[in-house]
Amino acid sequence: MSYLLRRIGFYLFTAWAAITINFFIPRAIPGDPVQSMVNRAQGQIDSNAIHSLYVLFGMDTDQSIFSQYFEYLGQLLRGDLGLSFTFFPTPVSEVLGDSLPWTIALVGLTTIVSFVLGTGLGVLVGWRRGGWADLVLPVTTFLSSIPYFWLGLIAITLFAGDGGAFPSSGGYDPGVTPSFTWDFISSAVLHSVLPAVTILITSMSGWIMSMRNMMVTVSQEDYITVAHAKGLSERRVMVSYAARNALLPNVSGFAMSLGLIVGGTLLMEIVFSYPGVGYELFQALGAKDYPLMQGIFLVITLSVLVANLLADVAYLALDPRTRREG
Amino acid sequence: MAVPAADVAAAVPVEEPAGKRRQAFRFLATGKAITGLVIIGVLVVLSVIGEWIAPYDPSARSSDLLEGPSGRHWLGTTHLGQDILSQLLVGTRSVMVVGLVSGLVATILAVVIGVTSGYLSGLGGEGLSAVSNVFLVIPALPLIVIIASIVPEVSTLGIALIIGCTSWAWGARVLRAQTLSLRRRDYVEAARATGESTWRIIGVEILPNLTAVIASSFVGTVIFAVLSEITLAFIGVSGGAEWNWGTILFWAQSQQALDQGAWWWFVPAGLAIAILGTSLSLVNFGIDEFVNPRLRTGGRMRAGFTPVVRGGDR
Amino acid sequence: MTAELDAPASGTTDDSDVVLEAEGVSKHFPVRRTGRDVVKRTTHHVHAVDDVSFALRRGHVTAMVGESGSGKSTVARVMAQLHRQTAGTIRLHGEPVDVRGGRRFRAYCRAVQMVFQDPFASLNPIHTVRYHLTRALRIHGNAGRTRAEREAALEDLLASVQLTPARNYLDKFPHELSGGQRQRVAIARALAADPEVLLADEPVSMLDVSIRLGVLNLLRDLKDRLRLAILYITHDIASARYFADDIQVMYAGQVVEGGDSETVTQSPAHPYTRLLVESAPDPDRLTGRTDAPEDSAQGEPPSLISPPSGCRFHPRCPFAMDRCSVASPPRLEVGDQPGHWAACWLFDTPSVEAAS
Amino acid sequence: MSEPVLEIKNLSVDYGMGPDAVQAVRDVSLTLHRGEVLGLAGESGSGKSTLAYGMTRLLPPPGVVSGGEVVYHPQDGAPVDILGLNRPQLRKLRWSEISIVFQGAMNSLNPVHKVVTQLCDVIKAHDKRSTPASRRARAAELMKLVGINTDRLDSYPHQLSGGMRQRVMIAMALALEPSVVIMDEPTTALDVVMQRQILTQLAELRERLGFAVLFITHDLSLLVELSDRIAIMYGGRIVEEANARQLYREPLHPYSLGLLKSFPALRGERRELTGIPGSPPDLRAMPSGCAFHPRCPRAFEPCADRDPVLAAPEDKTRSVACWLHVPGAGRTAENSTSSTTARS
Amino acid sequence: ACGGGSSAAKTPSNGVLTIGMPNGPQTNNSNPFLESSAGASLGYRRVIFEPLVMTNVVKPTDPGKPWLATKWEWSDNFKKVAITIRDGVTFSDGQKMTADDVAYTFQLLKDKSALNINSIPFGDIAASGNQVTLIFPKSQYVNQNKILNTPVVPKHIWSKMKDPTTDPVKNPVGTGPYTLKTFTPQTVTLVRRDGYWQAPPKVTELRYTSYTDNNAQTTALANGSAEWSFVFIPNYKAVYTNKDPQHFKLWFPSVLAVHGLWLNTERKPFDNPVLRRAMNMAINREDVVQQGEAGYFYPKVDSITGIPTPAGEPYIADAFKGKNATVDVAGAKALLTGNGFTYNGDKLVDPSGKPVTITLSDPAGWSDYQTDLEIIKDNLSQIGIEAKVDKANEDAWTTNVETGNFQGVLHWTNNGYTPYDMYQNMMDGTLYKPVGTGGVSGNYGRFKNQQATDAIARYADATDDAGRKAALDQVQQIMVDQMPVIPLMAANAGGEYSTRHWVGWPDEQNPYAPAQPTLINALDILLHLQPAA
Ligand SMILES: Nc1ncnc2c1ncn2[C@@H]1O[C@H](COP(=O)(O)OP(=O)(O)OP(=O)(O)O)[C@@H](O)[C@H]1O
Ligand SMILES: Nc1ncnc2c1ncn2[C@@H]1O[C@H](COP(=O)(O)OP(=O)(O)OP(=O)(O)O)[C@@H](O)[C@H]1O
Ligand SMILES: [Mg+2]
Ligand SMILES: [Mg+2]
Ligand code: NI
Repeated sequence: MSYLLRRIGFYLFTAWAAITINFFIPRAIPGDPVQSMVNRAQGQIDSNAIHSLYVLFGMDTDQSIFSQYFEYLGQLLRGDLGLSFTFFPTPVSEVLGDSLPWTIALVGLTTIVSFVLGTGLGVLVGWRRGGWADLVLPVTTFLSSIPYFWLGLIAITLFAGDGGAFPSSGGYDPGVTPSFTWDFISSAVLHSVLPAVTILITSMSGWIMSMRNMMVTVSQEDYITVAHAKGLSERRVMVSYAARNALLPNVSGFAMSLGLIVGGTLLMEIVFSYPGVGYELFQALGAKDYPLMQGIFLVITLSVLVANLLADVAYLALDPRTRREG
Repeated sequence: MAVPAADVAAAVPVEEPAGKRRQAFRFLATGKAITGLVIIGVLVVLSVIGEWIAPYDPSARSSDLLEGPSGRHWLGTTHLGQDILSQLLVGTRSVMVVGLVSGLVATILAVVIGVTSGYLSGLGGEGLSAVSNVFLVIPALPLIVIIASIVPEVSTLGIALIIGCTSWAWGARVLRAQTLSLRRRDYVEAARATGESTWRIIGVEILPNLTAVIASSFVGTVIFAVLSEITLAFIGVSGGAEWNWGTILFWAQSQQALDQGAWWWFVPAGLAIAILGTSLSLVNFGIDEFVNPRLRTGGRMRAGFTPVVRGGDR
Repeated sequence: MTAELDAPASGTTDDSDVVLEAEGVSKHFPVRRTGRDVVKRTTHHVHAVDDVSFALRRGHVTAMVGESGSGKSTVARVMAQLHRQTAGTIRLHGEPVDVRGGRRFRAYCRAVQMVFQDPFASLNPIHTVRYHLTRALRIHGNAGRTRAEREAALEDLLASVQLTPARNYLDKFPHELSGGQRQRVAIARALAADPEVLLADEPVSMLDVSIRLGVLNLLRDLKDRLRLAILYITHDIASARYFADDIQVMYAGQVVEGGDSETVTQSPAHPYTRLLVESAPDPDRLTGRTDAPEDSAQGEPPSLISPPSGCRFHPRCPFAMDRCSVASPPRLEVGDQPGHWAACWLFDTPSVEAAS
Repeated sequence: MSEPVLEIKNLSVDYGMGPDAVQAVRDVSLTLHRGEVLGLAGESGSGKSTLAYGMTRLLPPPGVVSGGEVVYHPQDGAPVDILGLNRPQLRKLRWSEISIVFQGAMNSLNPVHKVVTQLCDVIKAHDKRSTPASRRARAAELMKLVGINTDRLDSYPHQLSGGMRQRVMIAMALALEPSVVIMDEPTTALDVVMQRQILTQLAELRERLGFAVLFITHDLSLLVELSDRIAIMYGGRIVEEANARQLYREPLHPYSLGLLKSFPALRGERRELTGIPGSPPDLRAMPSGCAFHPRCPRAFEPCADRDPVLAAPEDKTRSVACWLHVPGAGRTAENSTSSTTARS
Repeated sequence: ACGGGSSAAKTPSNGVLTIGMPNGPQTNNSNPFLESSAGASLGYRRVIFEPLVMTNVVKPTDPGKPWLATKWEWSDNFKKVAITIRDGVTFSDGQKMTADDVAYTFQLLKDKSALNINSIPFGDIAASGNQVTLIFPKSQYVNQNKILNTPVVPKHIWSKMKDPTTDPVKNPVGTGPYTLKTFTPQTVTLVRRDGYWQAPPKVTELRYTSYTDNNAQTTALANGSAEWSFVFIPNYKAVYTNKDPQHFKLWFPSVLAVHGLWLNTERKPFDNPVLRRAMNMAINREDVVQQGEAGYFYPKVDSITGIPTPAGEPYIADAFKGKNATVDVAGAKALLTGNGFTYNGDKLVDPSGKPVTITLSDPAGWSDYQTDLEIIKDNLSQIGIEAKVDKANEDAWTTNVETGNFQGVLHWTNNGYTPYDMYQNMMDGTLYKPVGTGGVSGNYGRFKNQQATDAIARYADATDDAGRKAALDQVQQIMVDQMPVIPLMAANAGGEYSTRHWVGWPDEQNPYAPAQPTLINALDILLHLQPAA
């Protein structure tokens, strides 16, 4: 058990390190939130407003970056993420609350589907090395190397243009309000089709390729021959013997991508005007919205770490040899 | 008498490695790998000579505003009358540099850190794995933005290095996990017992057995790096003065080329990127045979069902 | 008269000859806890090796025979410092060794080499025979200065394990070799290091008798010429008799009998050893397979997770007494030959006398 | 002797195809009778494992069966040529009819599944009606059969000792009570007590179920005790085949004789062991004629240029491939070798 | 309804007007004083909180329309204003609006400098009866409209807030004709309320949608799911108006602010006004506006004074009336060679013998500016100046502009009801800080000219029109002579709108308000809208 305790200790340390880095990194960017805000308005905000904005954001007093840092840590311990600048004075937690569910639902679901489909295909492709299945990989890599926005925009042009079947932007119809009504859910689902499909298409090949490569390696092992000797059905050999052993790298990849879900997929959200976290992060970055950035980073950090811890545990469960004994 | 014997001993194996090498490079003979290598070769050549064979200066304006493909402009022009084919050709270099350099940097870092942290037990291993966790959560995009804004002019190589240095953690985690399962294998223990140094065990005993993972993660990182560069250019975070496929797409998108019907502006660059990715995945097919001796002779045979070639002419 | 021998003693040869020594070595492996265990806060262990002591001497072959799963390989691994012992000390030249890798571990390897039991797993599938051997030569500086010297060294190595012509094997990958051929490559690799101590874990089990003989003769020659100390783990008692000077018999994680090889095989003392020797197939007996000494082979091997109390053999022992299930017997001298001992209450003469 | 279950006729197995193929098994014919134990011994690298895997078509690439027939006679039904079966047919046959214990037991077990899972796997694959509980019970029974404490059911392969893994494989081979069990050096890591115990069990089971065993080992004393007949392989061929006792008492082939002279005895005098001088043949460049002739103390003039065929010398129950036992060899050998000269 | 397939795009929405802005997801925040609020970003704060007076930036010299104030009287020195509050106005919660509320609003701005966006120096604030009197320490001539545009908030609600600067005002209560119905990050819906003090608008429901970027917004406009917006559309004809030429309109009138090429006037040889003037003569404004700004977004500035027309027509000095900037490469070259510059082949060489080069930079993502710079680069090469376009990182660029660390940038000026704001932003010496020092809010080019500084100050403080005119004329003269910034195009206050369902929009012929949905005039426009026949 001390093993697990030590792991948790390391994870706490990592979390602290990441939080610290994420505090200082944004502040290393030249400029400040007020400048960016004025800048991005390109003349729509008067330069006279600059002073009032400094006052508004509480940046008129000189506070050393370290005292800010400790203040931030204190805030974190109290569970307070601060107020966003871009959406001043909306609390960061509220901004996150608005955007996270969208991202998690769409990206989470597609990540899982893409992992399952990709891994499954990878198993087949690896198992039938040299056959027709080898074509699957170049085709999917072709698709996944296509820049996401490119595919997304083409998809919009083809399927969402005049007379297209799908909406081109947003998470739901402007007319409906988020609630558990059929109207809302159906519109949300309809709006997620194009983004989901494009994400799937572009993200699957990674899973396929890593799974295929591992399958090819594993299928040379003696226990596969033995499994054949046992007269097990081809499917069982493929799944329970070859794939089961080949799965490990993909599992850790999957855990990581689960952790990164909350980071959203920036381009998807931009291209499809999807109300998710990725776009929020992008905006925060442009606006030097430190609290929002930190909030998003924090969520990413925590979820990546948790996912990683899970991956570690899954690994122990999946591959008994990784257990450190003695 | 002993002299000739030693001579023979020395003479015979000299040609052996040559033969071995020939065998090792047999993977090139597979059609897919060849196709991939040829495409990559062409792209590399283009990235060197693109500047010279481009028919126009990619930035030069002309009076042919937003024209479709024609004899004069094979891939049409932009809203400023710039020749898109030239932009594509000149832009190849930056994409290739970023893709390959950051792919290499990230893969090397991932391999070194991932495998080491998996192999070493105790504080060293845990520490390295904590480092990769931290890097995993450090968001690459903001970091690139920051570095781009601190350093006055980021070159393509700079971008490549930044992407490379921020995108290795994923591969490192995967490799670490796989290493954990390899580190107690008998042959690793045997190498240890033979007295191999830790570095050699990691580098020569464990690493080659991870090639499958490394290959896919290399291909993945290259694609990721190229896409990152293009994304950065596309969202207008880093421009650099140099042309790359992303800049083309940035202009196309900011001028809403697709809505304007100017597909020639938008489509080629995207396809070019996809072709680069595909060629890498084709090369990937050759890689497993290259490293896994058991696959070299296998051809299309599959385990479990030895073929019967009765009376085959031998 | 009784003589409780001090571990790791056994008599005649003087202590300066001892190269590698195990003293009270134990190795326990944790068993994965089930949900119930977690609740009960208990941890189970496989008691693979318990309190094992013996010494390897220069120019001496010590054979280790014993039950399958009794911890022979584990002892070898612990002595090679691939596993860290749970308790006890390993001494090399009288110095306790504590090498957790790095330079010191390498120095240790120079002196102590190991041949793994499973040649199917202990050769790296992606390296050729040439690579495996060259590395072993290189690490320990035996590769010579020139390429020709190295090639000659490689050929010598392969020839010594009867893999000739060498060029046929040098560039083969392990999967292209038969089991016996792999085993010989593994032996050659260990020999390439030119060690002082060789821990050979069933090194010849997959070799046909003629080649086996060749390899054993080679080892014997090395031991005589280079004063190599060898730990020879085997199930082939006949070959142990033929090849080894001493024999240690292991049962359920413990050494239960030790002594001169001829003595142990010809007049085994411990009931388990007797069982072992009797069970050995012997074509000369020509009694047909139905008969055999199966009556005494009753009972199943002990669990090492919860080993039997007292003497671990008592549940199967035809001579078991009450005390056998209570107290575990110390090493007791068996009268016939000096240095022959057994851990069995049967040889506790004074207590038998006192009881009577 | 009872009827045959497995007939191997002129089986040849190659590694690789085309010009650089290595012929590891040449023209081997063997018959396994129902309920019999056939011992297969021979030089290390002589092709025993290749033969075993080749005839079950389990040889991994680049192995190729390049000729011959392997006829299996089911208990009821027509004989089938295993080499002519397609995948599903082969799969049905495997394990339920012919099971095999591989030489490398560590690599034969799937490292990520518990031992019990792998045992249950085969039962499940061939017995659809079994329940998880019944399977586990059977697995426990099998483990007991091979002398492993049932508290090891839930161990992973890497947690077992070499011998335990071998025993697990043996248990698995017996799980479905097949007609033919092929065992490739199954007891190398077993102590003799355990070995005897298992072999006794095997013998009992064989008596009860009547399966045949092809037992590959180097332990001649074991073979003599255990098997009915013994075949000796050398350089990819069977060089001698005889009743176990006969072979032990009176080996005909010089190689067999050499083998018997090389193994140490446990009891009696420590006798001098002579071994066989010379080194094993090179598969790529087999000596012409009898493969053993360069090492043969009794080689004479026909040995170097003509291949002896495996034939019965004087009595019917044994056969040997050696010119020494061909009456009038050297003078009238032409006719007897004509059948094999086609091969180069 | 956002896709072409969705219903709302095609069928007239009974009483609904859809408005879009390309500003990304919003958070529930309707604080009218905060530029960061959704209300500001989408513009709906304008229909909830009403100003005292409705002024029109497009016709800056027109008097404002009385709105919540019926009358306002400035003292001669513009240090005091007396405002008469309209009677019978109620907040949407039913409470009456009184002078107290107005006084409270001003007091709030005075107390909380965070909310005082225009940095108005408030003095005494007093309410009596239906009158509110404000006293200022200095003349507020240039700020008068900004003061009168102040939105009025209900005292009874705001005075109970813990901190009005950090209150998201999720339930905004104002005097406007609409109230907030639902809020989602993507869409904000407002409905018409009863009891509005004047004739209620015909539009019963306003639906503000926030799109993540210009493309999405354009698509929405083009397929009719957004009917009113303010967004840059490249090649607007192909992408937008041609989709429904009859109904899809846009109108981008100029306001009194310019976008121009700012030069660092302290850096040699650009400290030489002759060079700056010559550059001005070389730049082809027509190309810049046509190719870079799609021909409409930022209207061309013609007057050599830089004052955008027609909005600024009345302010142009008589001497410069009708004097327009034209491309004159030969003239520019002549001007240069006549003033110590020489040519070395094609290359321009400054009097000290160095070739003239310039780096033009703007953030990489600002595609229209980037296009403009490409054109300017080309133009400058005509007179032998070798220009380089640097696609800078936005943050680095911002800092560089702030600290004067640049050679040439495209940048904007402030915006106001008189040219004062833009000129002051360009030339006011009181804003000067040496290169390397940040914290400036204008005069990025480090222009140092005492006469200009004085003239600007005189304009703001003058107590009569004559004094103001004299001061402004002088500023214009300095501008033409010195050209600290090369004005290229005017800022706009425009918008795209569809006449499919609603008519009555402002346009060239009827410029009663700027067409931008986020300005105070949005409310005025809504009151003008009628359902299409
Ligand atoms: N993939 C391969 N390619 C080439 N040669 C091979 C390959 N696999 C095995 N061989 C060769 O075939 C011969 C027969 O091997 P096999 O494993 O059948 O021997 P064996 O009789 O089982 O020996 P052992 O008793 O040592 O296990 C060996 O000489 C071996 O080197
Ligand atoms: N990594 C491990 N985890 C748990 N138990 C282990 C591990 N390695 C070995 N054991 C157990 O330790 C005991 C001794 O194993 P060891 O391999 O030393 O036996 P052995 O004497 O070499 O047997 P054999 O002759 O069969 O090879 C066995 O019961 C085995 O199951
Ligand atoms: Mg062992
Ligand atoms: Mg074999
Ligand atoms: Ni314990």
